[in-house]
Amino acid sequence: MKRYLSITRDPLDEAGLVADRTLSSGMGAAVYFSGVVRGQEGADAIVALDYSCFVPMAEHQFQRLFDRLAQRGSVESVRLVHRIGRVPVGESSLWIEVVSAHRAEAFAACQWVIDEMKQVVPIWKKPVTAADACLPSDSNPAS
Amino acid sequence: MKRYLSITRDPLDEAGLVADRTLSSGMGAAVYFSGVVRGQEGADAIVALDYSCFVPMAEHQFQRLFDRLAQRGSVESVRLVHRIGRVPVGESSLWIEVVSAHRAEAFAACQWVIDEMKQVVPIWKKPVTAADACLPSDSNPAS
Amino acid sequence: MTIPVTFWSYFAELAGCSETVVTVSEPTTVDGLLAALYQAHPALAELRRSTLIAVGVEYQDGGYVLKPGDHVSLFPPVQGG
Amino acid sequence: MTIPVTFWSYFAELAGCSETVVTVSEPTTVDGLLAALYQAHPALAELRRSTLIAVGVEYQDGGYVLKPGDHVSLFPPVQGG
Repeated sequence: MKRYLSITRDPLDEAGLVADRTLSSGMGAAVYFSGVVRGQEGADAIVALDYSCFVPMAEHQFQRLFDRLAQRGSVESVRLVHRIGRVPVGESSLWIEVVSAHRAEAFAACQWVIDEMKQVVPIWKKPVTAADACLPSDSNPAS
Repeated sequence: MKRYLSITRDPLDEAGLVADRTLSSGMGAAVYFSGVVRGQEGADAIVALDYSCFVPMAEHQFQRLFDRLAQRGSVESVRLVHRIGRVPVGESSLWIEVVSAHRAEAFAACQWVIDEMKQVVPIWKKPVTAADACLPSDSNPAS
Repeated sequence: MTIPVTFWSYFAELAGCSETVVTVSEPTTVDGLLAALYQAHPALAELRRSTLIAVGVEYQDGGYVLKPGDHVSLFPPVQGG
Repeated sequence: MTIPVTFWSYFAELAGCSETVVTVSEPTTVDGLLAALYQAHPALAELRRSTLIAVGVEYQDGGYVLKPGDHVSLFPPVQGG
């Protein structure tokens, strides 16, 4: 199974990622997901989320998820980008693509990666309100 | 609900479609599906699929599906492009994007559109082998 | 009343043409039209159970009563995607 | 044996620091380390039921026996995506 992982402070270039897709001739389905920061967190209006990340562990845990995905045998490639640092409302924090022979597998695998990620990958978010927005972003160690 | 529909003989510009996405600040999830022509149809190696389409009825049936999707109330926008004519192996014949507040809704709606489309939208495909490939594509009326 | 009928996908090959015109007396249902059509195109009759029928751009069943100006389409199960 | 401990997300604010070092006798489990840590940082003790614990880059539970060179991380439920 091909895999690409990036945990980055840069804005996600979704169009570029899509343009870079490669698949073999047996593959019939690419499912991709973009998770976008909403303007509301609970009851409060926010302007951004500050994502902090324990990067080495996050990379390791993502790779463990990908190992488990590879064991399912039906996915040819998974690509995942998680943006960290300050992500403004309306911009993507997460992008995942799964390529498989058939769409049911691709949809299931894409959702599985998101569900599992939300259990084990050490990334946290902190709402940023308009009042906070002039302060520097979360300064967790190594984030 | 915003909707965009295109039934076209042109190759799908997925990266351009992704770059054109718009969403309001309450939206948190964009789910995409790209259906790619596989090099095998049943037991036979193929080089392309010829898609024919009863275009006015296909457009009408897609809009009826979108009407039903709009009634669910959770989807902000759906965009769908179906390529017709000859689509080579490895290229996309179908692209769908669903934007919603939450990912579960977006995944469910995207799959629902595909499932329903495969029941009611008058589009047909015909395998093209290497031996056929020099012949003109399927010449159904108005396709 | 004359009703134009279009055959889609491999139904055109089975019918030997992609369009025809059927003359029926009024009132006639889709089933009545099909009975006349299947006489002329027996290869299509064999696939009647998996045949989809539209009048204009809407699906209709055999009980639909045809009106002047209706355009009927017959086709096999759809395969979009 | 001294074990460095890192606090992630709002655990750093509750602890008043993002890293500390805990001195423990050998052999000591993660639970033993936590007992010492919670004495110094009672605000963290209140969240013990929802605390995730890693040694290096792997999750471990309280029974894990610490070795020299281990680095412990404590953090609240993760929120990626």
